[in-house]
Amino acid sequence: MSAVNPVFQTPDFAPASAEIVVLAMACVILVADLFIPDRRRWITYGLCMATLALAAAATAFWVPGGTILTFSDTFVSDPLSRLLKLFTYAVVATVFLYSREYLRARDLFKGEYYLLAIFATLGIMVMISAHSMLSLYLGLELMSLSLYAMVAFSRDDPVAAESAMKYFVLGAIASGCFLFGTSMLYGVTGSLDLGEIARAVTVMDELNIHLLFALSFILVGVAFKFGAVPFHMWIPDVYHGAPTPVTLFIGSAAKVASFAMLLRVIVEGLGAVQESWSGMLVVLSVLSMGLGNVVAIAQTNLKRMLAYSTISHVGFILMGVLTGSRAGVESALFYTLAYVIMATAAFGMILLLSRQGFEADELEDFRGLSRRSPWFAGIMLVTMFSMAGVPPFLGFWAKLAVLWAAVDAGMTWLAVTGVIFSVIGAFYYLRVIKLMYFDEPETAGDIVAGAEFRLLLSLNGLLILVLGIFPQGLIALCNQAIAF
Amino acid sequence: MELSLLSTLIWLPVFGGLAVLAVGDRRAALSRWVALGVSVVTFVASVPLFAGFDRTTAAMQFVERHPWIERFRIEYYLGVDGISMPLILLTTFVTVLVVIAGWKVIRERPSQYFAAFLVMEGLMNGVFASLDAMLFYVFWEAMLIPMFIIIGVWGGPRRIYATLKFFLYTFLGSVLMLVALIYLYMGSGSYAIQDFYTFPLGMREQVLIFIAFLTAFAVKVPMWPVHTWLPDAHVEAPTGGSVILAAIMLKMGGYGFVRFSLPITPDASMSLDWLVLVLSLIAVVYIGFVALVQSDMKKLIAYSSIAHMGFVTLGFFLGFSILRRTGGLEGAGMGLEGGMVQMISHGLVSGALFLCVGVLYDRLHSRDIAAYGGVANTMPRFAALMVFFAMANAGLPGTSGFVGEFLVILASFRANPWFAFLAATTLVLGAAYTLWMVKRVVFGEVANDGVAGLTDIDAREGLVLGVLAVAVLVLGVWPAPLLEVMGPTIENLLDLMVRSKL
Amino acid sequence: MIGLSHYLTLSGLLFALAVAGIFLNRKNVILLLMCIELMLLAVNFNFVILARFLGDTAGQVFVFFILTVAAAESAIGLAILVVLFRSRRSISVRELDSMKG
Amino acid sequence: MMEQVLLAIVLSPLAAAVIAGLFGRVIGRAGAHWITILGVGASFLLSAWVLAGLLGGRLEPYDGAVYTWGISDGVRMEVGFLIDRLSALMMTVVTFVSLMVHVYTVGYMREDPGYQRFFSYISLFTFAMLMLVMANNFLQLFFGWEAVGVVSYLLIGFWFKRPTAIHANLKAFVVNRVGDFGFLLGIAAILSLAGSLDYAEVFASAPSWSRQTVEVLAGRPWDAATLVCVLLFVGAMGKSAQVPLHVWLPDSMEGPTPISALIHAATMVTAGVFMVARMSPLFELSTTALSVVLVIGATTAFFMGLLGLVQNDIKRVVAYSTLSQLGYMMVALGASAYAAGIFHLGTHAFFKALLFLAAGSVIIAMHHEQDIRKMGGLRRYMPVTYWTALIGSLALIGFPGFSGFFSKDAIIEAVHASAIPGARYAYLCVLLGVFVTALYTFRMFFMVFHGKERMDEHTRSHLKESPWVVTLPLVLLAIPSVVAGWMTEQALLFDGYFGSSIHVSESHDVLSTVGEHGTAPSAFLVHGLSGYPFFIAMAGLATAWLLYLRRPDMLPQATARLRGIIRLLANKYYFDDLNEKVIAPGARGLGKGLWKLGDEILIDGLVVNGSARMVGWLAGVVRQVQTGYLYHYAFAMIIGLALMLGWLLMKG
Amino acid sequence: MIESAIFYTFGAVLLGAGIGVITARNPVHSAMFLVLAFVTSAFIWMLLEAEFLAIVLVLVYVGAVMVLFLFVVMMLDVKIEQARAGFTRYAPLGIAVVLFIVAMLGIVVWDRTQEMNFLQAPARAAADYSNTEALGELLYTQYVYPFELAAVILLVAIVAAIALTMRRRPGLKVQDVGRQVVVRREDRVRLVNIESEKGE
Repeated sequence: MSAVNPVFQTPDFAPASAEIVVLAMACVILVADLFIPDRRRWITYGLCMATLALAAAATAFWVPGGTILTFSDTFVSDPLSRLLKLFTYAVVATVFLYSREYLRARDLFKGEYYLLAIFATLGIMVMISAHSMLSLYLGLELMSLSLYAMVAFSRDDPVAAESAMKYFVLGAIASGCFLFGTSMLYGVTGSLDLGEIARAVTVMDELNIHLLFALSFILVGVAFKFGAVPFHMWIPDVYHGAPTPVTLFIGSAAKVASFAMLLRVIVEGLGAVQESWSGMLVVLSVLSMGLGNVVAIAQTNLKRMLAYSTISHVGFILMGVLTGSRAGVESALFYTLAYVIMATAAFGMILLLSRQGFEADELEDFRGLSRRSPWFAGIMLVTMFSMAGVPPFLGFWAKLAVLWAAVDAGMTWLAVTGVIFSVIGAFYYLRVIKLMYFDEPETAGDIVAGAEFRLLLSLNGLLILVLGIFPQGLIALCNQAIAF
Repeated sequence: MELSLLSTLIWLPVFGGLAVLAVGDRRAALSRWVALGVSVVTFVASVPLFAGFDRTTAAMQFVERHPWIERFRIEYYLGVDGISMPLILLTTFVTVLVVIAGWKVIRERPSQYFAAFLVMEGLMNGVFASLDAMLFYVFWEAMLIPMFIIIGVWGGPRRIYATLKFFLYTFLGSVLMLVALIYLYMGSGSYAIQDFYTFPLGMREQVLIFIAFLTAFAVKVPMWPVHTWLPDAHVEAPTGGSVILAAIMLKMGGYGFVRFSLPITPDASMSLDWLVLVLSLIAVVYIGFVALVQSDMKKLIAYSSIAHMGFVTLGFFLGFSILRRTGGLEGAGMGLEGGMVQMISHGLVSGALFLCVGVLYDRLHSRDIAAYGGVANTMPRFAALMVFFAMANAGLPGTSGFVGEFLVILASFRANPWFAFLAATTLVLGAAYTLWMVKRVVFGEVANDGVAGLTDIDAREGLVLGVLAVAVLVLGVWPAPLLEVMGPTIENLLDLMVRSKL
Repeated sequence: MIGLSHYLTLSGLLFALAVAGIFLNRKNVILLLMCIELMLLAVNFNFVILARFLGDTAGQVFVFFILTVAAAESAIGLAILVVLFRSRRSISVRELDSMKG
Repeated sequence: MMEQVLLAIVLSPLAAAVIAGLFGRVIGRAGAHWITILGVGASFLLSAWVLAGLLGGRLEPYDGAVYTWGISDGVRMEVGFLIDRLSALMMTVVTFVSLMVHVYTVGYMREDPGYQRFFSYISLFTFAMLMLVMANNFLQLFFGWEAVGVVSYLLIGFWFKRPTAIHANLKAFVVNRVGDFGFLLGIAAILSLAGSLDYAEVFASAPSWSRQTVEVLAGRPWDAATLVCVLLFVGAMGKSAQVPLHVWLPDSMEGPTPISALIHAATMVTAGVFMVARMSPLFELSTTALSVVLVIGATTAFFMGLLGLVQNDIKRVVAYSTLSQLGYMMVALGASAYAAGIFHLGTHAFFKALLFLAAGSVIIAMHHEQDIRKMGGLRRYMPVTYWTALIGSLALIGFPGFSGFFSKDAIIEAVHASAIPGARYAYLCVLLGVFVTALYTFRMFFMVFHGKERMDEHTRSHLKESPWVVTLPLVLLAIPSVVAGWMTEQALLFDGYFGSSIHVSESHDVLSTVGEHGTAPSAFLVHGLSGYPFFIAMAGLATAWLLYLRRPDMLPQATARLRGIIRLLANKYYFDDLNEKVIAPGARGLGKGLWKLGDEILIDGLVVNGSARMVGWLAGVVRQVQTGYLYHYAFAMIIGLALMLGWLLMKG
Repeated sequence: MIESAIFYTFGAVLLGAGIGVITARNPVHSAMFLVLAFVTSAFIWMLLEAEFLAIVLVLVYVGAVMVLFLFVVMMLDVKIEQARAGFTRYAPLGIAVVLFIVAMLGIVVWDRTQEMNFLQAPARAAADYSNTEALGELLYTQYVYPFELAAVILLVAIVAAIALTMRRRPGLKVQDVGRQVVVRREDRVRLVNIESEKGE
């Protein structure tokens, strides 16, 4: 069949050094954890943190700059991937720190949890660096499978199991669709390599039916991971049912992966047929903004509310992407990063307030928080206003960037739709603030949390504020990361 | 980098507010003094703005310009002209009074209360000083946050409904402006407001942008029919909140019209001026009647605010009718100046009236007119001040309330005698609703035991109201300095208003 | 001669059947997992077909990986199923509705 | 020099008012009245000095700005003074009457707890009135105009515990505001036409713009001059209580009597007259406007006089007589006999202040009983009051030789001579008015001072003449009530006293017609004794004498005949009913309707809360889609996929 | 010809098995239908020159995965009698959607058969062509990175499956050799001081 006998050449490992580090460390943890008694589980935790630190060091110092393809072009290392990876490490580390006490209180503080999380992180990294449909798919599955398991990790919790099941089944369908689309794409372009796909579609007829066919199936997969309407149904249930640390992971780090996937396949791979997909994304974007914001209003569970809010934010991210312009992608990237920072803080607050045998995930649990803890109420206030897109917080700049891209692309009406939905959305964020500030507390329970948790959460909140006032650095980073 | 005057006026209160917050409720007394200190220092710091102001030019003064977000070409660009400078002074002035007014009254979380007001002061100064549209928008929106908290935490029984309504209403209004600003940036390549002035726009674009601006500013002013948040917000807000709301926040709508709508979309303003004029006149007449039947003092004053702000928008948009009718612009400047003076004056007068209601509320915990009667018997000094402010509210010559209305009515006659006719109904309606309230609250026999037990205002309250009274009087008797400051800017604005962009 | 269209139609129908199975089934989660397998089979079919018609082995490599992943997926899916069954004593799809709205 | 004097004239009462008002407790009661009396006294002396200077030629008329109030859009708005013979005369009259009232108040308000406040108010009023009179521009005119209104508001409601008083003051202010509404529009019209607010500039440019037309209604162009003058006159109607804006004046009698004398008889209510006279260069440009003035004035003069016939409150009788007399003044203005109007204003100021103060004196003696049916025979107890009241009454009815005679006769003659539309009606009204005036004046006079003593025993036992602070002003006012006419008639009416400050066009110059039969007071007297008015007045007096003194038994018979008319009069032509039962509730009803229906139901209910509810409802519905069932979720995905495919295939 | 015969025969069986999977009342039957589907697929894959994959499919799927399925079905002891309860109610809607998708496929197939056949199969490979070798070469050279990832995925599957399903029953007494070995004296022996009774 293949006339050429491929000669194995040792690939350039340097660009993938971070992945290698993570994988190696994962194996170390896997083995080491066996010999660590439950009392000393913090060692596992520490190893995980060390893994992330090493990976960060690898990404920052060992990975050469510029855009490098390696592993027969299935792996790419470019500024974008480095930014996203570094960001991912930070987010995952934050997630670990936030969830430690929660897990410990619920007897979930196990090596397997951390192992799965590290594997999921690896999956995210693979997706970020994917330059082939194959590596993208494998990264996706690596992450998804770990996440399915993590959702079900709280084994005695029927709700968690239920949400894991839903997540799994729907996720598998989405993967199926994605694969189906990939196969079609493979058929029309004759390659799995994203670079070659991009080259192939440039010369292709815009209305190539097979390409469009492939495109819509792939979009289903991407939209599912992102949680865009109507492929969002899993989000509320999974966010709600999963243990909060897992929700935090899904809501933060996994979003980065979804964004990377969107970017790699749709923008980089199929950028040439932007006209075909932007229309579809417009529909998804409007539906997501609308449904997310509207249904969130009816929620009483904070995790569920945040789930719907995620959906609405996805609508905004899509708004940036669908313009297909550099500014648009850049704004979507910025929005994603901003959203992840905000979501981390929001879920962090839930974790902060949760205690042994008590989940602080109902809206009512935030009642009167400003009396119990003015400082953290303030953090939550900042987060909520930021999510609502009120300046001077980070969320505002994210919205601004996206709207800018939309207007720039001549889609002012879309921008107007977006802002109107964001007004509707503001209502439920305000409701959280209302509960915290305007209502009297029902429980006088103190906040039990370690100093480093408090410190990091404070930093997280302050970051939203500080980046709100000085967003130029982050914006510039995003600008450099998107290089096409 | 040397911190210049405008930056000081913005950041001093903001950080002062944070400092007050840091002092905390446990050391309430200290937090009060810190708050007072910060507000007074800010006010003193704002005086050079007036003293050092060059009255002969329309150019921006005290300009500061640094790049902020280079990617979007957003700048930290501050400056004032004859329109914004008086508003900044008003802000710093009123904030001092609000701090003093809340001195003893606020027992619940005092440090947060004062902090909120100080932060808000900084943000409001920022709104007036921004010359970069996005910086403006940031301040504009950020301001909602402390106000949201103030109404929600220290407000009355229906505070939650009121504050949500307030926030969402204004938020809805302003997001459309955001899109418009972005659109303008696309064209002009900069967020500097003055660059927008010179950037040519087609008619359709102008109309859409104008409508976006109108939504934002009309809600803030508020104009009929998007005014219904105001009575609720005022009624539920604590006294200080009402004062700031009435005195400063409403002004931002008016300020927006002159800073954005008129110069940026002159042709759309010209062709849609009837809309603003009609809504303004409806506000004056319709709201006048509505105010007449209010049984809640704060609600009454809130409605009267709407009616008075109708004069502001009326004055601002008269120019085009004058141009059409007479072919010249004579009188248009008077309308603009009248609107501006009306804003300043309304800030003082309605602020004072809310403080008056606050004084009564602190004693009897009711804002219901029917709960009072014969207050003059037990609180003669207070009664005198309240009657004075009521008169100012009714537009009595010699008080500041007169100046703006007078100028606007004079100008509106040039535009169309019927405008003047409808606008002037405020003379009757304003007098009727204000004085009817005064009659029922202040005059008459002592109505009940509550009123019988009232004590007259103390030195603190007297100071606040007295200072306001003096300000109202001075502005009414001698508005020349204010008009002088505005003159060149208004002329420049007129020039921009009639320069077609098509 | 059997053309590409015949093959693709076959795999397409298989895919459609799998999809239909997923939402027609109200009762049994295991069946859902089976339908997913069916769906992956359809996908694999596609890759195999296209690999043949493209004369490119990469498609087959992909299938190889899909099979691997599918196995892993089944393992995890069944593990979740077991967890679910243990905590609920039921694997009825209809009863998986404790979260809604 | 002149400027400082003028400033001193206005500022000394102001300073006194501020001191008495803010530091009343510190300076005490005596301090308050001394300082205000000194302030107004100084003002009077300086005004008199200015007047004398102008008359004697030592001083030139003055027109200058004190300071610039503001410059807006190139229009200079200033505070400044225009002092000519007209304003100087008004200043003197105002400060004189005010001074008298100050002195009188010392006695009248002795017992009142608000003593200092009262002095502060009346002193403030003097300041405001002076500002009005001395203004050289419309801005300041309007300032004074409103300021006197406010002080009047404060003074009518001086006894703020009385429900009637605070009702009356609100009514007075609001009704006045209706007038001011027109006035302000008039000023706006002037500015838009003349481009200036300065009298001199406006008058100078008036001929050039007066023929312009202003399209008020589509297709109905108005003469600019007419529009301006009618609008200004609306202001005068409010302030000078002309029909139909007269309703506040009778009610204003709720205020203390000195106020009724000062404000509601002598000074403030004549502001309208003064203003029209001041605006003569404008009014002369519009015959239509003059006709309006004439007809309204005449209507007021006669019909308001009629109301005086059925009043039993001593102050109200005087109040209606004031209304009627204001009507006379307006008639004079309408007939272009501005000088006669001002002349009547002056004489009226003296004798009406006198009558009010006399009434006040009676009221003090009667222990604040104001119903004339409970009086009678007071002549014996209060000789000074009696005689001064008699003088006032005779002056009022225009008894030959008294001041009122000259002025009123001049007006009647002027109307007779006038040829503008409505003059005939006006002439009829003023003639009938003479009869009515005599009738109600002497009805009151006889019922108070003559006849049976109808008061109760307790009151009778305490009846005595008022103290000197009360009677002194009476006497001091009685003197000019007698002699003012003699002394000034010729100068004011015919010898061009007013010079350029009043402008009468050739065709309207009725006073010269009047003067044809002689301009000297004696000639006037002779002519008057032979004219209708005299006989009509005598007939009125005689009727009063007959009905109320000689044959009181005839009275019931007469009233029975005129039952219908009397009911109409007793209800004041139903003007109050119209206001209280139609207009005020109508406004409230409209307000309530707009509020409830417009704000609460339509805007808030339907749009604001409606959309919020709508979103909430939508949220509730859409969340139903999230059933929790896996197959529905999958189904949604499949539908999404199907739609995407369908859409693509449409495109493809 | 023979190719067509094989294709149509096995294609029909495949679809039939697919229908069987989704309609069978008993999960065990479904599983068996699925096995059938896999096996027939393997035949067709042979036709497509994917011998290695065909074999892997049978070995891995039928041999391992389906056994796993059956194992779980048996273990969980699912009540089969109600297995189809809600089927009919939603069937119309479901069928409609399926028909929609099929219709679209149909449009593509019938309208655009030409377009569909955008690829022409190259000639069959020579007899000495080894599919396994070709795959193997690619796998270990060009696709070494995905290959490693696949390994990780399998590792994850192992970890996850163990973490989720392995558990100690609460009441079960297990012998923990490690602990027995490291036990110290203090853990087992408690020295108790008993006060002697002090007389009456």
